[in-house]
Amino acid sequence: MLLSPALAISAVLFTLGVAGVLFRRNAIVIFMCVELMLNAVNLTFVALAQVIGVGGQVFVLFVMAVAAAEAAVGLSIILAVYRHKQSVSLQNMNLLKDG
Amino acid sequence: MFDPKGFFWFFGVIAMVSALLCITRRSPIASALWLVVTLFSIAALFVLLDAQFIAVLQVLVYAGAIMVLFLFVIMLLNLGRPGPSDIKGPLGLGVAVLLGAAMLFLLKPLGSATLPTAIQLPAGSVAALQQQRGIVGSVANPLFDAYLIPFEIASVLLLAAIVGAVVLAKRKL
Amino acid sequence: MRLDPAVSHDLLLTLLPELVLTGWSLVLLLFVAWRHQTTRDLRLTGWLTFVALVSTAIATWWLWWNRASVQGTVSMVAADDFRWVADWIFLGAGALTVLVSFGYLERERLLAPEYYVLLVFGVLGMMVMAAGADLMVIFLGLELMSVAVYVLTGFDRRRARSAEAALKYFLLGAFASGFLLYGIALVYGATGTTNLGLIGTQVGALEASRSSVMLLAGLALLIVGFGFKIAAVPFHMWAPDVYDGAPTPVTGFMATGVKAAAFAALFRVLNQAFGTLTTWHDIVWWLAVVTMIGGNVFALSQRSVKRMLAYSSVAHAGYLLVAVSAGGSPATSAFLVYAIAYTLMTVGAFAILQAKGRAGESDVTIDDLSGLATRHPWLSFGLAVCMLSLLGFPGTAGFIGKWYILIAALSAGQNVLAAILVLTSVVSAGYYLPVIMAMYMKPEPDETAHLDVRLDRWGRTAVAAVVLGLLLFGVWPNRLFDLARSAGGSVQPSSTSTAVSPP
Amino acid sequence: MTGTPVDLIWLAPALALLGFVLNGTLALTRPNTKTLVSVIGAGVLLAAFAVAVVVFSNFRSLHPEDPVIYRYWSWIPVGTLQVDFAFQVDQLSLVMLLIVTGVGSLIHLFSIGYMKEDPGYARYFAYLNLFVFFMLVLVLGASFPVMFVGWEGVGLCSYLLIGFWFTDAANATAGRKAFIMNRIGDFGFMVAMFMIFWSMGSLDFATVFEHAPTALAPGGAAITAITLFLFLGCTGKSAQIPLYTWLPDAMAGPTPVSALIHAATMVTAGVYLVARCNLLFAMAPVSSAVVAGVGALTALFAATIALKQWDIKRVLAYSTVSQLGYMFLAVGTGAMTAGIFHLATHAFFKALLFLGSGSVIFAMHRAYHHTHVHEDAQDMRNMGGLARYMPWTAALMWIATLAIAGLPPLAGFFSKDEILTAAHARGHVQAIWLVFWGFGLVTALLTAFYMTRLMLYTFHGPNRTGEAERPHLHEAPWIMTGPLAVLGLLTLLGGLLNVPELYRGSAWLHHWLEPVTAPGAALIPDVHLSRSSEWLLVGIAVLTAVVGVVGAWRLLKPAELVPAKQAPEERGFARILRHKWYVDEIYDALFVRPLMWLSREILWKRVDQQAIDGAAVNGAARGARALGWANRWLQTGQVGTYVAVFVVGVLLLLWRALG
Amino acid sequence: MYARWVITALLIWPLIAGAVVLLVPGRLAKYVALAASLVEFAISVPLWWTFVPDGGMQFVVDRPWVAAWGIHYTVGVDGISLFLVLLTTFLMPLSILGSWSYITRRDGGFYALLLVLTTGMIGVFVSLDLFLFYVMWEVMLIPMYFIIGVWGGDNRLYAAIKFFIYTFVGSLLMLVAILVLYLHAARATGAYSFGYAHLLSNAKDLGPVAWWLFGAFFLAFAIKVPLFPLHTWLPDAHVEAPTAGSVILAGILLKMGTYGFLRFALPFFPSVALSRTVQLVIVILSLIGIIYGGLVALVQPDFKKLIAYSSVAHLGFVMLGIWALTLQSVQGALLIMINHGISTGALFFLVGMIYERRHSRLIEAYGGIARVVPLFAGILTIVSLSSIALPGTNGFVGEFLVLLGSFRTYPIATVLATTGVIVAAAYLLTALQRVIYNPLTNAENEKLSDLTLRELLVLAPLLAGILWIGIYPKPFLQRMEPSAKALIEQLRPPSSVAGQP
Repeated sequence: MLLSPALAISAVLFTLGVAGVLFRRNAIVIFMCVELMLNAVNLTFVALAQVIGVGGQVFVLFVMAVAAAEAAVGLSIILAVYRHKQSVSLQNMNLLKDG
Repeated sequence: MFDPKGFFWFFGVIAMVSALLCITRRSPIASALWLVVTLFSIAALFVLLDAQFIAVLQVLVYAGAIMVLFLFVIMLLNLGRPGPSDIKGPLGLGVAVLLGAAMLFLLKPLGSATLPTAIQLPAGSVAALQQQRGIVGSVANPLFDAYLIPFEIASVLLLAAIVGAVVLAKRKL
Repeated sequence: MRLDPAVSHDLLLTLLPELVLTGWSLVLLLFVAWRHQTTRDLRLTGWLTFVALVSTAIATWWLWWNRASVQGTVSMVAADDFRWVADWIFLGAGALTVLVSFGYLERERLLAPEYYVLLVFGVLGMMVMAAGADLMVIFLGLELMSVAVYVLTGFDRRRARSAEAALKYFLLGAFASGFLLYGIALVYGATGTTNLGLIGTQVGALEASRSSVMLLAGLALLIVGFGFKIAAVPFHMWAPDVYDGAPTPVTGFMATGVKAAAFAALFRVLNQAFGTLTTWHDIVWWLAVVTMIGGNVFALSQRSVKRMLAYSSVAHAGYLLVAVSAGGSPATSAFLVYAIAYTLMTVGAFAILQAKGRAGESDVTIDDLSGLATRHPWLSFGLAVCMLSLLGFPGTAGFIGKWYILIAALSAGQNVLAAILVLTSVVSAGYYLPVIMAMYMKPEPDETAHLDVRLDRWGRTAVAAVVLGLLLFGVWPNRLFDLARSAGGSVQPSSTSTAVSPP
Repeated sequence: MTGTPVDLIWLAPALALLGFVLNGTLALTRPNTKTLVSVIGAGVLLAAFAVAVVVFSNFRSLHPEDPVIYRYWSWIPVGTLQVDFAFQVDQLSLVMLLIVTGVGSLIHLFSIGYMKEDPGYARYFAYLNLFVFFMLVLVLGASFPVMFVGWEGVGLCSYLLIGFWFTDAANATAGRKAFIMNRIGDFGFMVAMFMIFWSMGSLDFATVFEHAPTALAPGGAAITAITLFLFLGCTGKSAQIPLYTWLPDAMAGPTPVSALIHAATMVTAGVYLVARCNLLFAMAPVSSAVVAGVGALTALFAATIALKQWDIKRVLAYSTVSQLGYMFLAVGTGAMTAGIFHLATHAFFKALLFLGSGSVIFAMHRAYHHTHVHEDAQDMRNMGGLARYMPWTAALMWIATLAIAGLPPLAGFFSKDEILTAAHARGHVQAIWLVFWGFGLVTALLTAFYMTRLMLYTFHGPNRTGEAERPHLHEAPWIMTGPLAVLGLLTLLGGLLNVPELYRGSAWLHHWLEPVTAPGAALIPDVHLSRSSEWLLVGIAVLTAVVGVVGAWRLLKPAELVPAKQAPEERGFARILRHKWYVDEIYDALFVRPLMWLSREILWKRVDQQAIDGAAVNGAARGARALGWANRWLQTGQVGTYVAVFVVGVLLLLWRALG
Repeated sequence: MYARWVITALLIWPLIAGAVVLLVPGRLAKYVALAASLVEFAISVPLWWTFVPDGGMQFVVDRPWVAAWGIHYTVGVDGISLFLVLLTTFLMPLSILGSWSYITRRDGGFYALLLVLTTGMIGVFVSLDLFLFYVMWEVMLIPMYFIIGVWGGDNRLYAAIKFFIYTFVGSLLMLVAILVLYLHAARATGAYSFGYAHLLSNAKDLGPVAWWLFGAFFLAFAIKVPLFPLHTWLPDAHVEAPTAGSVILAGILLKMGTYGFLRFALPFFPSVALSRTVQLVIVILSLIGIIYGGLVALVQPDFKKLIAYSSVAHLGFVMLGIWALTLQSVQGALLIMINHGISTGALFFLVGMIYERRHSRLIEAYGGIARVVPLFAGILTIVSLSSIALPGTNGFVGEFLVLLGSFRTYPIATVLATTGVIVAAAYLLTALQRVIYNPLTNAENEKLSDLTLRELLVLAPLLAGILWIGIYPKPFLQRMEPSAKALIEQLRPPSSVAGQP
């Protein structure tokens, strides 16, 4: 049974993704960390699919589609922001705030 | 005898280590490349989990297409060298470690989770299905049957993403 | 009309509204590809969109009229009154957004007709979310909606604020999607399925044996995922910034449609899949409390009207979470009534705000509205009605909605929650009333202060419709109640019977 | 008793009310009218007096044992509380009716002359008529609440008339003080009414007195409380310790007002009330002792103050307080007739004294007015030798002085003597009354002394008014001296009302009042003094009076007085007396100032503004707003923060779900 | 026939009239509004004769509104609400006439709001459906909020929002309580209805929840009354409001609180309301109100604030009377509610009139003006005397009844409360002295003009009311008695009905 190690590894990967989002400032890298989180979830899906049925694998397919769509939109948003700020560091994203 | 568990842990550790490197490398390009390593390792894990088709897609779509897109944007924006503010200082590190550790702690029971026995699993395991329909077919067939609706929605989603990307990227508004 | 999803003809009928709208989106795409130069093209696209939304509403109405329902328990989409009513909310929000966008896009020189295409995709995503009877569909619907709204947020990309808002929304949205997805995966693992009905059966069976870590963690993460979209505290922090930066009609659309869709999905998921579980009531209880308190208290210190409205939308998410926490059919009905009222008043408020401000309206403070009533009595009246409705004042639809939520909470025995709801509503008077006070009770700073306040004909039409609707539903909510009641009853798990359900 | 002229009783107050309405209208519409106002003002009073006489004579001829009650309308009917607006005609109310309308008429006439030059002439008569109306309601009311209408109504008129010259802040303040002090008394009256109602089920005099002996245990706590609260009302209205301080200040009003309200009628209302409720007081021996004791103490205390006052009206005011003390000593002793008798004679001679002093002040004022000097027209140090200029006034006032001093055969002699005898007699049963008697005797001495002093300083010795003014000093017009003469006559003959059996008199008043006083008298120990001891007491009293008068005449040297402006400040004990034992100052320091300080500094500023409004209300608002402001530390626009908060939320949710 | 439409007409007519007032040109607004309010008054007057004092609800109209929820349009009056309705219709024309020259801008809006306010206030008094009651309770809030906020004094914004939020806190918790009652009744009977009678008969067996529900009602009503320490909105609102606003605020709005206690809080939760603890709390708070209100009024520099604090004191008497639950005290409380409307209303009119001339509400700005404006001074004196309950005026009858009745239930408290009459005399007479008496020092006051005919027209009916109720209150007491009796018998078993010695 590979389920338990798969779930464990995927939880670690997910946590690493979250930690990356927390740790980084570069929008692109943060986005990559989010992709890491999605992949961790994919691992869970696939591991579960092995036991439960093919539905999990199908879900992974859709996640990939979603990831692709998000990548397209996300990167163009990053481009749009870069045009304004010449930077993709979130530190510089401070036009919008309370006060 | 082939021991999937050993291999599984091997690739698993690679995935985790490279993921760690991915989030800690200063240079975005290094991060991206380490992420690619992670993705490859995960693809290997997929193979070990009887999802060969998904593994292939993982390599093609993720490691291939998506990551290339990332690298492309990084290069385009000339962000190859680490910026001064790419990673946070000790405070950020502390927060990340603390919260990450807490999350791991909370998710720990998942590592030992077993499937509830009460669940009546759908007939036939994945392996059996693959025997029956082939590796691709076992995933592809349901797409046009049980998962037709999500499949169509995904197509609209991609269409919307295209439109969105075009709108955002086009020169004139 | 019983529809069997296995039969393709029936399947198409089940998806009729979505198909109609998808079809329209393709038409629009073609039209946009052909005509995208002048403001006239923009206007034409807008009207086409309006027609598209209306015709979709009619299609929805047709299904409602024929009492369409899905045969069998296993289906990717549901066909019930809840879905139709929710669809009308999204379509209504979309249509109102179209009406107020005409003037805005032209004024801000956002001459890209793709705006409307994305709006349609957004509405479509919402409809999919409300229709989804499978986590997979709901997830995809959510992503479809999100992608469209991400882009709409950054649509005014010449303004740095708009782009920044889009980036924040996108990054945090994707991040939250990860949690949602993880939650789905865990629920899938715990129950072996992503179908809501089947999950419900499994959960019912599980409960007898033992609670599963996977299921509970999955549930929590699901709530996190939806909690982000509805801007529940502490997942709300994007909302003020993003609402602030987005073009104002988009903000209105986001505050109403996106929130309503996420709530619709949340209601369906929690009630149909986890109806027999009690854990989430407690989780949502806390979420509701902190959201109500947070949203209202944070809104108090805002000077910018737009940010104030953003926090106010957080607070309203809290009120709706009260209904979620209460659970059951009256709560679902209450949600629908509230969502309708909330959509009307929020769109109205943002529409009037956009008449006053320029370039995203970030800088319109409450004091800037001083003396508006003397120059623009009708606009002021409209905004006053919207504010009172947001406050939940009797005679407006906002009151009816709040009233229904209170009934739901109280009949579920959530007396404390109800008390917190009303007390935080009192706090909200502290920021809604200053708007009215500024308009009516403060003098105009100078003669020219409100010279450039202008709302075009269609914007005015939208505001008028909103105000009439608010007042009508406030005084005569009978039809609304009937509709909500039948719709509310339709998302219940078949296994459970509702203990106390008011008429 | 329908069908007899007694039915006309309503006419008396109605006439006074009519006068008020007409004069009030004139005051607002044509403030300068004089003649019409005089005709109305005095006319209604004379008419009311005529009514009173007619009613009295008819009543006398019928002489019913029970009071005659006229119910006009149902006033406050709630459940078992049925208060009718009803008048009660009986022997006691008729005596009061006659005094009020009779003396009132004379004072109204006097006022025509006294107030002639005043710009508020019409207003004055309106108030005066209104006062008479309320006074009549007070004495005629057939129940406690109706009496209370008059009770507070006269207080109101007193307030209005004291502050009649309101542009002087002191006058307005004096009026207010009078009203508030009276209100303290009224508080007692009200509480007494509540107790009476809940113990006897009614507030009508007739019913209450009928039920009292059965409903309440004599000497019990309930009846004692009721009577003590009633007496608190009396101390306010009748200026007894501790609420007497308003009366001397009330002299700020026009002098005829002092005569009518603050000497002859209103201030005696308390005596009337005790007499009316004689049964209740008789049932409560403790209360009776309190009444008598307070009366005796007030009599003595006020008399000491009167010794050193320079203001002619103030001397009279303290004298009034002192004499009212006598009356309370009488009614407290159970000698109701003596009390009422003294009330009547006091009405005559004190009205005479006040009007006489009014005449003097009038003359002084006119004299100063001619020379445009702003000297105090009421200070005796500015007078002296006035007998030369106004002989009539001097002579008449001498009669009154001797009467009040208690020299036979003037009115005051009989009444005062009766009181002292009664007190002494009661002393045979309860020794404390001997103390009261002693107080009374000393008071008599002091009274004779200070009254003689007043006369001496005012009318005799050298004149200190001033050279320029002297030619302008002369007697007042006949409209003023006329009433004085009538009052002088009454003072001379008033004693005839109730010549005791000791002098082979008929004790007419005593027998007349018997139907009213009998129930109470039955409960009081009846002590008969021997004829010899009665004579002895009379001898002591007369001797005291003579000693007082002669002592003053011999001791005081009017020739050594200097005008007020040059007068040195007194020293020692005289100074304490001059400053009225500093009672006003003590009250001020003990009650008024602390209360105002408490209200302003603590209740309003601390509690209301700071604690409730500041801390609680605005504090809550500010607190909420501050929380909102604090949010800006989180809502910094930094996605990193948002993510961190988000993750914390996720962890909490997970923990909640799994835990 | 009249009985069928009168209350509905009273509710709808002001709304129609208000709309018309908004539409006519601004300078005509006040005439139209005055006419409309007179019509309203005329409609209400026959209630006086047609009302049959039998203790029950009359002129009842019952129509479904949101039938599915058991929400009905149910209205009716009994001896308790009759006079409050009449007081409302009586004060409205006077308020409009009294605002004639005070309101100089946005006339139309002002008069329209006054008319809408009329509907809200009458609605509160006649509602026999708790949903309707709640709606009306809130509806009157908005016009008042605008009246204070738009036409008020310098600090009007603060006062307006304070007024609003204070009221809102209470009313929203009351809403929750109403809903709990509603659901409780529904659980017990299976019938969903907000009807007063339905909820009343099913408010039993609530257990400890009753305490919370009573608490919610208590808060809502106590704020409105206002009971110490929830009173601080009142001085601000009174001071800042324009004359008509103050008049209505004091005259009618405060009565909604005491009315609420009588109509809802007491009958619904008798076991809680009459428990020792609650009795103690209420009596103590009323006493504090009476004495504290009076003492604070004593030191107010602002005449309107003084009247405001005096209202706190007066309403303290009402609360004491209600809780004493004897026939005398309850009727007295009802009478004070009317009296206070008349007397305090008149006081506010008078202050408003002098304010129009001198633009100052400070007591020290005046002094000695009785000489310049004798008519004003005279009327002010009479009204003040009524306010300090001089016998012969209306104030006395009410306070006397309350105190007399309360003495049976709470003897010590009543004795303490009676000291309130001393304090009342102290603060009002002091103010009176400083305004109309004393030397006239301020030259500006020399030129004051006395009351005009219009102002006299405003005050004359109030003066007539003061004397009428003072001298012949029987018609009022008669009409209240059966309802008061019914209320008391409902709350206390007949064997121990107080008021029957």
